[in-house]
Amino acid sequence: MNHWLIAPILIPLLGGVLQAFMGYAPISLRRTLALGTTVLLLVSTIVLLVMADDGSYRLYAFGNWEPPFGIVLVLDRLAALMLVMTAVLALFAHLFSIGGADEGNRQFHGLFLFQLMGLNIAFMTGDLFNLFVAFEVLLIASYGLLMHGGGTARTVPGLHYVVLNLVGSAVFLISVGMIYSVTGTLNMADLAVRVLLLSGEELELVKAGGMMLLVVFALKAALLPLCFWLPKAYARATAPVAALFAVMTKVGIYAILRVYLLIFGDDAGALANLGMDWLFPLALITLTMGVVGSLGAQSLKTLVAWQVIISVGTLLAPIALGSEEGISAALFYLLSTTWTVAGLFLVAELVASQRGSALDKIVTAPRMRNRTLISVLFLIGAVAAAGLPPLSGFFGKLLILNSVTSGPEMAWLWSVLIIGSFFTIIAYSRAGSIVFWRTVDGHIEEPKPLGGNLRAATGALIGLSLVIVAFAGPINEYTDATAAQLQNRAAYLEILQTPMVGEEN
Amino acid sequence: MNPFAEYAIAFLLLLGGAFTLIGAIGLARLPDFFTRLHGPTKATTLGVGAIMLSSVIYFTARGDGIGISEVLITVFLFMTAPVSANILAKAAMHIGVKTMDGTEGKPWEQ
Amino acid sequence: MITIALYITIAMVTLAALLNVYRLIRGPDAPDRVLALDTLYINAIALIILLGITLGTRMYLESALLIAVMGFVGTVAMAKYLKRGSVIE
Amino acid sequence: MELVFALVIGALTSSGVYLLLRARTFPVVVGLTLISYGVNLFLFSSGRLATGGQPILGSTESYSDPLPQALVLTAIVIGFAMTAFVVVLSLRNLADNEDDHVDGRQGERPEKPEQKSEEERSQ
Amino acid sequence: MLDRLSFPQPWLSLILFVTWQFLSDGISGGSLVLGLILAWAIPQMTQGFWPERPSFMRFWLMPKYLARVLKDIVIASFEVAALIISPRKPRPAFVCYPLELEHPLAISILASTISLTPGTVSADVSDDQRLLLIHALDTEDEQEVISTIRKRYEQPLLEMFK
Amino acid sequence: MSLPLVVLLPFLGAIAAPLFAQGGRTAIAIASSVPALIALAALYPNWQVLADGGYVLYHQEWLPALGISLSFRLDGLALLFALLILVIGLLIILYARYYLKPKENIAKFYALLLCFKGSMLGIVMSSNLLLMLIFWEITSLVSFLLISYWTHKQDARRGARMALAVTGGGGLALLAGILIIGNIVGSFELDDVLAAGDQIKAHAMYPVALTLVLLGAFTKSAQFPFHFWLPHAMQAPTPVSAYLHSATMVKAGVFLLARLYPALAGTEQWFYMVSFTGMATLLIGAYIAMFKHDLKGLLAYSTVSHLGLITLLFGMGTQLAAVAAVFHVINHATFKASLFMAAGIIDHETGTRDMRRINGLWRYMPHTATLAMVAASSMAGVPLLNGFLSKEMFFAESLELNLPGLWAWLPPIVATLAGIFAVAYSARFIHDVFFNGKPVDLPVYPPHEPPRYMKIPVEILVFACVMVGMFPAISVGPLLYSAASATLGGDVPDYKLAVVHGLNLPLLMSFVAFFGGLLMYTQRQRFFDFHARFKEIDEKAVFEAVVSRLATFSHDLTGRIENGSLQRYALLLVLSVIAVAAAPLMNVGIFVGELGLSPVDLPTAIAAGVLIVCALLTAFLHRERFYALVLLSVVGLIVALAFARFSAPDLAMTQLSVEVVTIVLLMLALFYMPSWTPLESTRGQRGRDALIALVAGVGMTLVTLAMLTQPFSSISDFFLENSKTGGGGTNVVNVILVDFRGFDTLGEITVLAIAALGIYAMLKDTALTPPPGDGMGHPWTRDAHPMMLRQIARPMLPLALMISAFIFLRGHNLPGGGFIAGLITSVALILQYIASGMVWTQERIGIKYHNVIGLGLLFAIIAGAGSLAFSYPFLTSTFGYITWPVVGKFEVASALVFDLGVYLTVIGATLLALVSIGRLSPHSAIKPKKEGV
Ligand code: NA
Ligand code: NA
Repeated sequence: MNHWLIAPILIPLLGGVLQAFMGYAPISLRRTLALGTTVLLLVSTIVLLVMADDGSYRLYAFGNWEPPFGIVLVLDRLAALMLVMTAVLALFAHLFSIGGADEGNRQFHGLFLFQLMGLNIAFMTGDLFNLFVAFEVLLIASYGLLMHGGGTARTVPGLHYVVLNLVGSAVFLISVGMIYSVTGTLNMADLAVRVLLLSGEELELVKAGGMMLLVVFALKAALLPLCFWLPKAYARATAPVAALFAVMTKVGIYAILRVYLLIFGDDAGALANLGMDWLFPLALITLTMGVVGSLGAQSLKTLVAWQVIISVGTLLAPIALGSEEGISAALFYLLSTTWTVAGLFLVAELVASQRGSALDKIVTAPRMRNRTLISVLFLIGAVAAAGLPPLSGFFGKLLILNSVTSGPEMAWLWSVLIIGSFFTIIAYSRAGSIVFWRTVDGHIEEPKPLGGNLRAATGALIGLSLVIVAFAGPINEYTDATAAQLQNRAAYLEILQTPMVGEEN
Repeated sequence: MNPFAEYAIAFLLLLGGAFTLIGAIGLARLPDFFTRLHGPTKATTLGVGAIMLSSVIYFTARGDGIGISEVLITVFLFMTAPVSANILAKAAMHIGVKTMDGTEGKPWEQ
Repeated sequence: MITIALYITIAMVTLAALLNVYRLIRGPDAPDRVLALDTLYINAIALIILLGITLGTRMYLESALLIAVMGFVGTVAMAKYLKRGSVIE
Repeated sequence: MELVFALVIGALTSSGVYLLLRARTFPVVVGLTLISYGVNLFLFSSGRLATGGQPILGSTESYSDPLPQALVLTAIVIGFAMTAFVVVLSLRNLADNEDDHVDGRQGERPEKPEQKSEEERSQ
Repeated sequence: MLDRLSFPQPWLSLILFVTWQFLSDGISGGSLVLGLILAWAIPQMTQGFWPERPSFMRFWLMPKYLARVLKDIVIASFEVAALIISPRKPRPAFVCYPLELEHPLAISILASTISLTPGTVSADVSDDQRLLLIHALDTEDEQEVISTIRKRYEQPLLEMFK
Repeated sequence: MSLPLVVLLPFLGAIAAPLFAQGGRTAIAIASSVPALIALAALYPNWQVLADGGYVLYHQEWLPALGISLSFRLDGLALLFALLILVIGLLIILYARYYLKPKENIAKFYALLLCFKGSMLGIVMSSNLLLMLIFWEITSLVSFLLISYWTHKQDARRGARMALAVTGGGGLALLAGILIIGNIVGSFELDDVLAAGDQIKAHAMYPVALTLVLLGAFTKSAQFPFHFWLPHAMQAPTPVSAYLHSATMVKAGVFLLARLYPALAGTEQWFYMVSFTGMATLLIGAYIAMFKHDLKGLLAYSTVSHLGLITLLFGMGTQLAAVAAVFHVINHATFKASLFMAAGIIDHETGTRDMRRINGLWRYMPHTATLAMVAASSMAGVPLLNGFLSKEMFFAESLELNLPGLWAWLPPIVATLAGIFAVAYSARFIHDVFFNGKPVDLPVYPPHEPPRYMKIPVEILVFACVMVGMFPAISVGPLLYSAASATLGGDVPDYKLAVVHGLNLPLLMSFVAFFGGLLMYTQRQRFFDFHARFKEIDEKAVFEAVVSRLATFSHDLTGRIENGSLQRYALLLVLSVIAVAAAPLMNVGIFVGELGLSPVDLPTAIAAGVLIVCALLTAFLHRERFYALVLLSVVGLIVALAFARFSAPDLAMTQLSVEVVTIVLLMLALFYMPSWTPLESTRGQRGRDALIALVAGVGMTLVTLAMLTQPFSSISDFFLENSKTGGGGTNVVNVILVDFRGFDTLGEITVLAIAALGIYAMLKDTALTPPPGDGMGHPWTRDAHPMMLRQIARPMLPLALMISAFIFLRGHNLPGGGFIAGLITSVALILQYIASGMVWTQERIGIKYHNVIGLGLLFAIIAGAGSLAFSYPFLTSTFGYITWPVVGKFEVASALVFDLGVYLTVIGATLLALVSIGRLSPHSAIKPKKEGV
């Protein structure tokens, strides 16, 4: 068994525990150790990515108990992609936080690392209940992070976020109960095998459970009508937290990809493509809602928060259609949009830090400091987010457009995506020109200097949209291979045959 | 099972049940909070104590070894019931719950 | 004989619990409700013990012990809340 | 037995959902607690109901399904952590907004007044 | 150094040790060793939580006292039961009982005894710990209540906590 | 390799040019010219291939999945445009060197200009439609930045946004069109697309694709009704207007028409859409141009009109018309760019562009005036100038259109009418600016000639106008031929480039236009009066109003939907769950499955009844909060009893302990909250909520019933079989928790730990004012720690610790374990806090709960990681039996260490959470330390 597989979980866990012990250590030490942990995590995920690229499934059986009895981690291309994407994002968000956002609360780094741990478990686990536990780990850490930073603005949205997710968790457990009560198992691969044997009432129970699970994932993913907790919560979170949260909705999307392709995929007999007919129209409406929200946004952070919703709709539409090309396209776009949105949250924070009391509001204010740098970063981010050439967002959207070939779905997806892009351009150009160009005379009190950390972190995340373009070919090859792997259910099921340690030969 | 044990068990069970019920009747029937306080503090405690004892005898008689947990529970109940009553009485006096007509003396100001 | 006595006892304790619930709902004051709850906890101990005797197992004795401990702490906390407001200060 | 158990879960769900839809933090928290009781019982019962079948080896002849019990134990503890957090969050809400609404009637500083300086209206 | 290895509350340790033997499934080498460890370790950890331990106490008087209380509980329980069931209205009274005991633990034991014995509940102890407020369920004569308590319970306790 | 280099060079230049900013404006101008010079040199060797009717292709795979390749193609058409872009670009660089003021950021200007140049070259040289689209959209973006170069000017910003919205939006339509074409053809390579013209035109999606492509072309080339952005883009610095809005970017649209001509043209749809759009634009642009007082405004509408002319020519669908269109592209670029530059000079020298103030400049700047007048004459279509030639061809083609009936008259009439207008506004440009009396109140007075070098670009362009006008065949013949050939896909019709083709109908039309125009100009006041009767629409204001309305509308709509009410969000969530679960559940006919119902015993039924009653009462009486808590406790207690009743002793114990901690927690919180909830909801709301709650409850009941009565088998037999042999314990639930599914447990204690740390962090600087007394008007009692309670709490702690130890140690084999033991210890300590207070207890505990939590997690991790040393997976447990003297045989299990971790974490987390709340109390002497960095 390959012990690298637990590295992305153990590294942040140990880092987090260390932080819990070090509450009263000097901040420089805590920062160094925390950042070191994130770097180590990134290294480990890259190792996993390289391993996963051979296209095989790797299994890690906790306690050396074979599946379906014990909990297993499964590494495949999709998991590796999510891990690396998250680790890269985390590294820069973390770097940004060291610019001062981590002050005022000794638990920040610990919570940050625990959140990564939860995310990584979610991406790797092959067990339905363990996925619930992973969700809880990442959620509870996110609750803490969301409230980080003092002030009263984030309390109410935080409360909404927490309560809704608690209900979501309850629904998750009910779904697990329904599914277990019929299939008697929790391992995803085993479930995929067992759902084929169902009929009658049992089938309907699993169907209902599966649909409720979809609601849970849709809540995490912020799919309409379950998306309204997001904009205010994200807009008011501390910038590096908001940046990290860019990946949170993606967990829901990941879960839909993983669970629905494996258990309720094309080959699932009576349960094939469960719920996908709901998902497609909702995704398009979500996208539309996101565009409306971004047009009406009155601060940059709110604008970016609605961009998260736009991304969700954009991602789930092709996933709902379920073609291999569509999934590959969605994965490509996923990578792009996650980093871009995160970068834009950081840009918005830079704006807020340099504009005195106007913060990041889309209003006229005295000319901000460091305008050139920040406006260039915003421009790049906005172009990538709106999906204009030549940045990564364009290629993502292009892949998505290209992945549907005919029929009414194509008409709908194209119209909504393209018209949505148009209005997004309007929203960004309006916001950008007001914030960066339209100035009045006035004095801004000396802002905090833009530290190297802040510049580097923001620049790097925004710059990733260029990197993605530069490596668009290889990345697309990878996502193609990932989509193909995801569609090949039979290969995943072979993990059930993996020998345990001591059983080889 | 030893018939003597059986009789003891049955007797203790019924005694415990009766006391528990009487305590509950007291709680339900008596006219004010302070009189109601008497029911649970002893009748119920005693009733549960009797049932515990029957359990001890039952399992001991079955040869499952000496059951001490029940004794521990009983001791614990006897230790805590007066404190519960005390602190509840204090709360009641604080709130100023009404005493029944004809009560001699007065509760203290809290 | 034990079985009959057991059933009668269970019936009595269950009835007692019902009476406790009656008092709990009836009130009229908060201390009455807490008192009823406390009594209900003690009745629950009896029920668990009776369950253990019925099933012939001692697996549930520790649950009874825990009810005793937890019921007490719960009652104390509630009573303290009623007169002091802050349970831990 | 099954019907009684099902009714219990239904009642817990109903009460919980009703409270969840109230306008203040406290009933919402109580509602969440009720829901989680219901959910725990439900998950527990996914291994079916058994009397005297505690999964302690040697204590009985046939055992009830131990897995849902372990899951529920995990769920209870996680639920406790979550409840604690949400309780504290509602305290924070109380501290920050001086009342405990969650229905949007307060706590939100209105964003409207700042609209005036929009570019479009400046002329 | 050796202080740290001692048993700060020997009686407590003893009680813990004995209880442990009962809790364990029969007395064995393992239970003895473990009991000893716990009987030593737990008081070590918790001694700070029991600062006002009685410095002197005649423990051997305790069983006699307990027996008397138990007897009273059983006998008087029937009286109360009868009262509860009978349709007669009780004649309750609040009685102020002047305490002679001084040690808080002793007062607590007395108050508990009063509560456990039927017909009376200790409702409160005054701030200066000189007075005990007792609620009597059904009495005509307050003085009788006071003198009974004094004689049957407080005197033995005064003996014990001398 | 030279083709991608040509496109890439300007971008490299854009990066490099600013590096020369130190060297002054001339240095940076020279540096910025280098890419174009190299590019010209690089293009030169290809000329022979093109002249022979061939083309040069460069192909490099990029994203095969998308069909995007790095394909470049140099043919006549591309060369023609590339030359325009490069040559005029060079002139613009020179011109801008003098145009921009010294304090303005010329580096940024040149960098953007070079970016624009590169992307424009990309459009014309791409041989892959998607690649072209990428460049297409970059030109929109860069032009956005160029138009708003003077960011402090509101009009510039607005004009830029409008241009971006229209051209960028058109680009998106074009994208869709290209994708459809690509789908039809199966390739985005230009060669394939051009070769598949018939296939495309026959396809059902052709009309859609055509419409979308034309949307792209028309928006970019400012065709009616999308023409409005162009005049407002004139807020850009004049070099930008001259370059983007006359010579290059607006030509991208007509370039696209030319490029895709073989693939899309030749159908009725093409004809009607393109030619009528062109006609409308031609006429409307020319008409409006007459009334513009702004010099650049006049030129802008003139440009619109000329673009309409070119479009109309492409729309006609005849080969000759296409040739004329290509020819007019060249001519218009030369005269219009020079006119813009002249206008810029005038603006520069007089400080205004208002023709009502600018008069009689001939006296002040005769040199510039001469150049402008020649160029304007070309614009008017005066013979011997290049504008005349293509216009004649246009007139001729307008007569050739085969429209039915009287409609056949329409094109020539429109053409002539537009010609009249063109002459009129050209005359105005000449007369009104250079003659017509004296200047009125010029901001800069007196004006004089601009710097020498600023005029050179104008001179060159005007020279080109004249050369082409007089010697068309020599000067532009080969270039036009190869461009036309590339446009038409090979077969170029016979056409003659001559100054005059003899007396014919087109010449007559020219005459009519010329004198009609002059006449019109002399009668201008009437027309002005006539025109003034119509209210002029300010498109920019409309656009801004629309965007602003859109923003406000969106904001209001968003605010109405996302109204900040948890009730609504929760309602949506609950309804979603009900909705998705309903359909499958409807299919379940009978909810009682195969197993049927088993009998219920009386105590269970009564307990269930009590639970149900209390649960419902909690909901209905929730406004009395303390009462609700008491009821909740009953529910919790019965749930615990249910666990015991149905064979789950571990769960019963866990539930009991968690329950009491939860209640304590709720009471801690309730202290600060109102003890009553006022009635705020309406009867209707409550009814609705009750109904939804009922549906949810009934649903859960049915699901539970269906579930409980289905036969069942699970993986649990494995656990029962292996618990003792593989996990070393007989309490299967505990073995699952610490061994089979230990990873869940690790996650779970992590959750607990994080929750506690989060709570601590959240509360550390929270200040709450508790009410002075309970809700009924009683002040709080002074007696915080009743004596009896304190006395009982003392012995309780050691006792509870022993019970904890007992429960902990037996947990692997009997009900119990780390969780429950941890909770018992916690509750015992909580009792100390309740009985004796925060300060007292904290002093005696003396450990930081953070460290307890950390230690707990660490134990769990270490227990799990031990197996790694033996290369077994994480959390592989081991156990063994050891025999010691006295002690005897006992079991040692690594799972016990894991459980110890659980135990510690539970204690640390529970207490940290509760103590964090307790510290808020005003009575607590332990105040959170203000946390620094
Ligand atoms: Na004039
Ligand atoms: Na093992």
